Amino acid sequence: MDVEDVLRMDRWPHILCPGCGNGTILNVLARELAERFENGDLDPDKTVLVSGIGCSSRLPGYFRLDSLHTTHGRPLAFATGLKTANPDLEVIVITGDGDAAAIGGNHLIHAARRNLDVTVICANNYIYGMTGGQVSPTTPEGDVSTTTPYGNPEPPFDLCELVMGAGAPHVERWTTAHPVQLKAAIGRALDREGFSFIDVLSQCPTNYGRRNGFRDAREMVEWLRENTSTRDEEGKIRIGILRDEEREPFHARIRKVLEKAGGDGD
Amino acid sequence: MDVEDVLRMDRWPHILCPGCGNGTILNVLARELAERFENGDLDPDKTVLVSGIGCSSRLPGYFRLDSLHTTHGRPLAFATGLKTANPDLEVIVITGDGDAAAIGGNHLIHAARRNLDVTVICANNYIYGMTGGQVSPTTPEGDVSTTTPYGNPEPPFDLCELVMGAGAPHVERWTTAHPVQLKAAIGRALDREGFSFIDVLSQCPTNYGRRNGFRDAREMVEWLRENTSTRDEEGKIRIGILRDEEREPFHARIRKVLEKAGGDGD
Amino acid sequence: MRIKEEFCKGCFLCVWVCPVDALDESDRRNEKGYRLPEQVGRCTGCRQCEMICPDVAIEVVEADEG
Amino acid sequence: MRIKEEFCKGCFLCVWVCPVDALDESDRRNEKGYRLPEQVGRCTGCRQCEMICPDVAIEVVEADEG
Amino acid sequence: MRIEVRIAGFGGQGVILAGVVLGRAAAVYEGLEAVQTQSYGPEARGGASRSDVIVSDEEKIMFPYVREPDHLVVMSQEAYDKYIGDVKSDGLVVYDSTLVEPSRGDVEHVGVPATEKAEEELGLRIVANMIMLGAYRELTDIVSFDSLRNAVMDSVPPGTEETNEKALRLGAELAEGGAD
Amino acid sequence: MRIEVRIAGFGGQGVILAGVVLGRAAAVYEGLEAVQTQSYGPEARGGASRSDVIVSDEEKIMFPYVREPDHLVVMSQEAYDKYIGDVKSDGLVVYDSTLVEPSRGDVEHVGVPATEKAEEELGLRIVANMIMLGAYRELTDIVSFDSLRNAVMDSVPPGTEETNEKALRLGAELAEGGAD
Amino acid sequence: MRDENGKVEFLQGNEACAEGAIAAGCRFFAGYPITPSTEIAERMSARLPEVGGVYVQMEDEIASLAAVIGASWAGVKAMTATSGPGFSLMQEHMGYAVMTETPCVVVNIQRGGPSTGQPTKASQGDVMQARWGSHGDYEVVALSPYDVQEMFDLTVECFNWAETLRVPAVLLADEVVGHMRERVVLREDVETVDRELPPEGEEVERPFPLEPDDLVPPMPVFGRGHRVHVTGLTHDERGYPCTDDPEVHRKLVRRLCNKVRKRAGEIHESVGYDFIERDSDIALVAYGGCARTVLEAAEEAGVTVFRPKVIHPFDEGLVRRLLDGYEVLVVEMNLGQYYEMVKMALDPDCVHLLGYPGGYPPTPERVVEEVERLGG
Amino acid sequence: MRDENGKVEFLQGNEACAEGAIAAGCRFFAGYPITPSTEIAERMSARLPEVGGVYVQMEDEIASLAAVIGASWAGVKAMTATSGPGFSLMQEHMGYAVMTETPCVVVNIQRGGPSTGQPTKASQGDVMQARWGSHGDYEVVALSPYDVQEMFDLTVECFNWAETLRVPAVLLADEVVGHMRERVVLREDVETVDRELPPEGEEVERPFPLEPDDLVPPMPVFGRGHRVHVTGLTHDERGYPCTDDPEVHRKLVRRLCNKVRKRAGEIHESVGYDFIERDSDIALVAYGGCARTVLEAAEEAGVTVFRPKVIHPFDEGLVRRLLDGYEVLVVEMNLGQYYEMVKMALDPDCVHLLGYPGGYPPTPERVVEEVERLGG
Ligand SMILES: Cc1ncc(C[n+]2csc(CCOP(=O)(O)OP(=O)(O)O)c2C)c(N)n1
Ligand SMILES: Cc1ncc(C[n+]2csc(CCOP(=O)(O)OP(=O)(O)O)c2C)c(N)n1
Ligand code: SF4
Ligand code: SF4
Ligand code: SF4
Ligand code: SF4
Repeated sequence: MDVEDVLRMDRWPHILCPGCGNGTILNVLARELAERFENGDLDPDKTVLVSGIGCSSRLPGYFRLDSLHTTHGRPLAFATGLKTANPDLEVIVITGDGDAAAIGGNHLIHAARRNLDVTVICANNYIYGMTGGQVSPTTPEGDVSTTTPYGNPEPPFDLCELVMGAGAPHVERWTTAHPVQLKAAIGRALDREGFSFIDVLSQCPTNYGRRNGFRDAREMVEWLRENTSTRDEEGKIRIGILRDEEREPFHARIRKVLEKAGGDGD
Repeated sequence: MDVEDVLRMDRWPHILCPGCGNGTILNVLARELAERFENGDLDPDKTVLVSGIGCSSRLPGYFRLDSLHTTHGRPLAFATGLKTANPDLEVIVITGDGDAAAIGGNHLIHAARRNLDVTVICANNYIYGMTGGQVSPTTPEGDVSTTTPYGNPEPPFDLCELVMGAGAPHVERWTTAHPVQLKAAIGRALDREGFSFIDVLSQCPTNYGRRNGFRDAREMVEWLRENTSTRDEEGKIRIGILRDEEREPFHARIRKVLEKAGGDGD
Repeated sequence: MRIKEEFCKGCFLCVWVCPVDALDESDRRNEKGYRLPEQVGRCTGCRQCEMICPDVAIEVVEADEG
Repeated sequence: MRIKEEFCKGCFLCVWVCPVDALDESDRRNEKGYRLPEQVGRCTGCRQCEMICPDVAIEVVEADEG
Repeated sequence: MRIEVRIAGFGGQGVILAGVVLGRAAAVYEGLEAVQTQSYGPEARGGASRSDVIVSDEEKIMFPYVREPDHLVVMSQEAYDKYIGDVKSDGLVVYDSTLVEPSRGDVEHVGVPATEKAEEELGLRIVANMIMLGAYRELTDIVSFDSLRNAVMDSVPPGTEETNEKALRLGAELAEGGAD
Repeated sequence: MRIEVRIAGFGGQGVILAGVVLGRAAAVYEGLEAVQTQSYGPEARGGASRSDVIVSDEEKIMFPYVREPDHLVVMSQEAYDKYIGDVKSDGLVVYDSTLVEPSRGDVEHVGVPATEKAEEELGLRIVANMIMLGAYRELTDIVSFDSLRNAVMDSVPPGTEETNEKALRLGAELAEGGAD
Repeated sequence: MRDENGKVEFLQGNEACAEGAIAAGCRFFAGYPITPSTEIAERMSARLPEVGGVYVQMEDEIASLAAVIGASWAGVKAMTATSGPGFSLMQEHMGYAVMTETPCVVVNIQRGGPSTGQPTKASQGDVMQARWGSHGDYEVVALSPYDVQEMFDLTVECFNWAETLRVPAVLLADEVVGHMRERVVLREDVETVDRELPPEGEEVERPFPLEPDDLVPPMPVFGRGHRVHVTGLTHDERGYPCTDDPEVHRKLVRRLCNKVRKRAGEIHESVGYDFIERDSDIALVAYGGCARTVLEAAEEAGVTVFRPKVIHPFDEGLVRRLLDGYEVLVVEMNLGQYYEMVKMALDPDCVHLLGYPGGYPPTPERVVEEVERLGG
Repeated sequence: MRDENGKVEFLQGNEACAEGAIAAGCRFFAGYPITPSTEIAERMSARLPEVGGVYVQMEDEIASLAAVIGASWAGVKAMTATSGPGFSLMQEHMGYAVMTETPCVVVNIQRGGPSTGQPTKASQGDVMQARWGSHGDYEVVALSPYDVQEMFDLTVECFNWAETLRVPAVLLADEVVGHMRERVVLREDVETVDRELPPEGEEVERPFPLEPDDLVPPMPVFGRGHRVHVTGLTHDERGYPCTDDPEVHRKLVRRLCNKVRKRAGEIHESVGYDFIERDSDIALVAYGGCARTVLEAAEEAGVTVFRPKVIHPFDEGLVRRLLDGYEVLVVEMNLGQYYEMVKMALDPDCVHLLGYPGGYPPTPERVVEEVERLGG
């Protein structure tokens, strides 16, 4: 199966800006899925994408799969219904830093706590892209956005720390400068039963780069490559596998309740 | 100043059930405040209480102070407005596990991230007391509530881990079986500038104890004393000071923005 | 030791917390029908009962014999 | 190496990522006015350009000389 | 026939259950019209608790709330003091004589030492409500004994059926002797 | 007088700013009625961008949207193709001749090599919009040069005033020679 | 006990509602506790696992309705239950369910508002909110039961209309009926309606047609090969976002409204209403728990009475047919909401209100007094 | 440039709104970005720090209105701004602001709904939501500007009425006026109203009186020694929760509604409206961005036109006085919302609708066509 078979090419070119990191994520995900569909590791009819609202959340609409483009911040709540109502579905949630961690922070931590069996890909571009570049809960201190003209006064979240604090068993961080590793990470996430969170540091050249001294997307991925490391290095952002544990997923826990109540149909 | 001067004794007896842990928290807080008002460490006219909805959230109404009993889950959002609009106020937020961590989880982690200068006292009784005993995000796995008649299938939050993951600088855990230590912890929280979180393990004899094998409130505090430890002990819940760092509080950060913009009036 | 009887709800957390067993359950009830605690031994004035009482119904006046 | 020119938006992430500098900016523009990349050197077939392209506009057919 | 009954007492005495059982006996086992309501509210914790039942053999009961009870079954002094004034004159008041001291004149009072007997004879204070219910039924015949027993069996935790039935019967016996 | 102007081009060329400056010149410095609108939407990213201005010396402009522009100032082929059909017949079309190849017959076309000259003479491609604006003003006298310059000074980043004024003047010069 | 139609029980309205849902085929419940609706969640948490269904207690009401909508797209009949404050929080997702045409049932056991208000007391203060609470133009179905049996029956109707019309259906009950106990037959003969499905394994070409404007299209289900994209943005027939074309928006919103509005009469006839005509100049109008008072008062005062069960869509034609010429007195446990709709249908000068917030319905005597004041 | 009243600018409606807020004394803004209102937040983030005010971007809209209410109790004039989906999320706190009598301003730049709908396009779909979106009975003030100057002026009016009445006031604008640019005078002569305060340092004995029912009590402020307890529960005069007494609830809710309702006429007179009487049988009604079309069309068709600026509280008396006897055509960018209110006031058969969702107002020609169809 070709990547073009996984995508709704009738909608190309997509709405993302030139050099948008969300596009790389789309690309990498499409290739990982195409491979798995090809191998028979995954059934395209059972694979569903769920997103909130934002540029990143537009991705599901470009996949020739069942996809639910929901409301801002709530994709994990919708996914909880989809996955528990039909545990046969492979559910992938695509979200942004604003979607997942601003308005959607509560659903993020609760899905992590419950160990909902979904793969969450968070396109973390430090900004609200869709609405034109306002500060986000991951914008670095001091950075300029349309709502922090004097520099961002707020300390940002480390999203991986956050979901680990909430109990997430499988947590990785990569960047759009690491497409190969990102693809492998998505593969691992699909393999894991339970809540997998991938924080993908990404670039919004239009609304973040411009205002913070980056001339174009290339400078931004260059920065991401230079300022991240898979080891703990002074002054660098840690990327890689940050936690990889096994815990019983939520739908299996619900299944046990049914067994106790005699409603499991066996 | 006597404890009775701090309280609205015209509203006594209060609505809490016999042996309710929320009552002990009320008592301890009232005494700590009375002492500070007496010493002049704190001005009662500038000390305000904010809460959400729940049995625990009824506490502010019993204090003879300015108090805001808000909506379920949102006290920290209201407190953000109060404290940033008037940084001279000493803001104490009283909340429950349902209020803070179910519906209010997002405001909790964002207030922690911003390092809002408030003291959060979370009465964590593992249950929704006010509504009659439904499962909460801190209910231990397997426990019975009115909505988990077959035992709770969900893993609970460790609230301290959660707020530390979100960036909280000052985090402690105590129980209602430790009133003396709890009082000291509240004192430390009031002394710290920035976000202080005190997770108070507490008892709801009416709606949690009854259904989970506790005959009365005494058995519950006994359990809390026996199953907690200020050291890392196998099989025991860790209590004590879990983090105590210094970081610039949110209102000071906002002040700097004003200075940059020339709106600080100096 | 003063128990504000009208506020007491008979939970006996005071009895539980007292490190020297100076308090015990009594058979007396208040107007609402709650059973009341009573002092039965020497109080060291540690004030733990005062602080744990969910109804702010105890005042430790001074350490005394009961 | 095939560039679907109608989809390319001229971001040149492909040029950036290529470990062997097989790609470079060209002066050609597509219909929308975006400048296009072009192959200028030997391609090892590592497919990194294919994967990083935000517009899924590159297909690495096989490693070749360009 | 249309009878308004209020069962009242202290939180924890099982007065809500008593009302539900009575309503169930009437509605499910006697084919009567019956509505049960109760008061909800934060103030109900531990304080006075009440369960209201309207039973009728006529048409559907529309307005569902009890205004002037024909009968009051009462298990605490606080509840007695609170509700005694509402009872219709010449109404019937069945009270737990272990806990209640009656005062009003123009109603019929029947005392039943339910709590005392529950402890003494059944060793289980919390079945006092069933004793009261058994007594009340005996005095009014509002539903048949069998209907009441069936309703109790539907409503109590498995394993406690026997004690509860005993309590009902004990109540009936106490009532026979009891009018004062 | 009531004139509908559409300024259109490629995202990033500053067509929105050009419209705002024109409206500002009219409304603030000439005391004319003026309304500026633009199209918002996800499709605006990088694609065609447009800024519409209505200027009037009569009463308040009520319906605020441009339907049939009297004038089109256009800086990309895509925008030209998209909007040329809307222009009133006998309308005026001022186009950036570096980027646009005109095609329609029944309108007046004036080509201005704005992008080329911006790069060549001012070394700054992004002031092409000001060149176009200067040319457009020169051709229509819709506002005075001073008003336009004032509006530009209010709107551009500090430090860039001089270049922008130069661009306006350059546009005016190019327009004088330019009708084709 | 059983009667010919099913088990006879003596239940709270809230418990009957849960049983009605299960009888209607509901196999998913997501909720967040709130007085006075909590007994619904509690009973669902016990009952659903027995019948192979899923109960999830979510982190809040926003998430609850989201999960319900998610479950519905997984092909499962789904419900949530709440009261005032929770219903307010659900408003964004009410609109999302409308826009994505997701069948689901939302139970609102109305309590005293505004705000936290009177948590344990009855009200009918959310009648207008049920229709107007979310932004934009939309229509939903809302039914109001007046006794415990109707808590069961109208819950079934809610599911049926939700599935028929692909809309959120609101059981707009109140604390009076939610908390009272009465005899109820847990009917085993309920007629249930299931959404129409496209053929399995086929990609659906036009999942969201724009015309004709009263159409309810078959509903794709995730996991069956339909490969559908669902969005709350204005979308074209393919389901793709299309947010700039006025015609597409106009047609879509018209269809979403008209598929409900045009069937207002049919819904009223099928769900039913009470109309007791008496020789009088005055007609009383009431619904829900408050109607129990008013039916009693109408009999006593000898006046006509109309009790709708369907609150939305409002059927102007029916109300005119039944009530034109009367002096109409609307009695509700609010300051006048259904009243406003009646006023829109009739000569506004002939429509009067007894608005009765406070936590309890008025007594029949109070209503009779008001009838007398009107000259009845 | 300056004219006699202030600086002359050429701004977007949204920018003018922010300037109006600052002129009105607003010194706190909490918000969450959403198209097409975001420019308000953006300008506030730049301007407030210059004047010593606080801008906070919150984690969502629920938190935004919460923070605004918190700031208002700290004694600071406060505002938030949003659009459809965000306004839906604010509904619980609209009710809380009403119940606690907290002055605050909520700007809603209406976009196409329902749901995410048309994020960048104009609509007037939230007119009824502004009054009915939260549970329970309540009243708010909602004003609708039709040009950029009114975005400034009516924002000031919103603050003034919020402070006068201690209610949330909604600037119910639309994308048309939010995004268009026009000349605006940033008036420096604005009259501002500040809430009445109790004497500093005194405990307030009866912060929430129950009577008389149109009273607006002075507002305690936290930190000034008033020692007030504020709750969204039904409360007694002392401010303490009192959720079981029907009389207390009834009186409280009546007062909260009547303090606004009874002044509907005064608010309309003071804020103003356009009424252009022409010799015609037909009268047009429109407000907000859509009124620009309708005023033009009315002139062209030679018919009477009414443009309210106050949307809520609706003034039935005024509408009757002005429009009784006309065939009335309401033109709005929705499927009929203000229309329903007009219908309630007049003979419903004489009230007609041109409902025009889709993202843009109708053209004047389209309206004239409709007038002709009505026989005008
Ligand atoms: C309830 C609600 N609030 C606000 C918005 C506006 N909004 C749309 S996308 C967005 C932020 C998106 O940021 P992010 O998730 O980081 O995605 P990005 O666009 O950067 O990929 C916001 C605030 C909305 N649609 N709904
Ligand atoms: C929006 C909303 N949802 C639900 C409720 C109902 N409710 C009130 S208190 C509460 C839970 C309280 O639990 P917790 O915070 O743990 O406090 P506790 O009563 O146990 O002290 C709930 C669900 C509400 N008032 N508002
Ligand atoms: S605005 Fe930013 S995030 Fe959105 S498409 Fe453009 S580059 Fe990507
Ligand atoms: S229900 Fe539980 S938490 Fe609430 S007052 Fe009673 S014991 Fe305390
Ligand atoms: S990465 Fe893709 S879009 Fe960017 S220049 Fe290369 S081919 Fe074009
Ligand atoms: S596939 Fe070829 S062109 Fe592409 S990055 Fe690798 S070497 Fe370069």
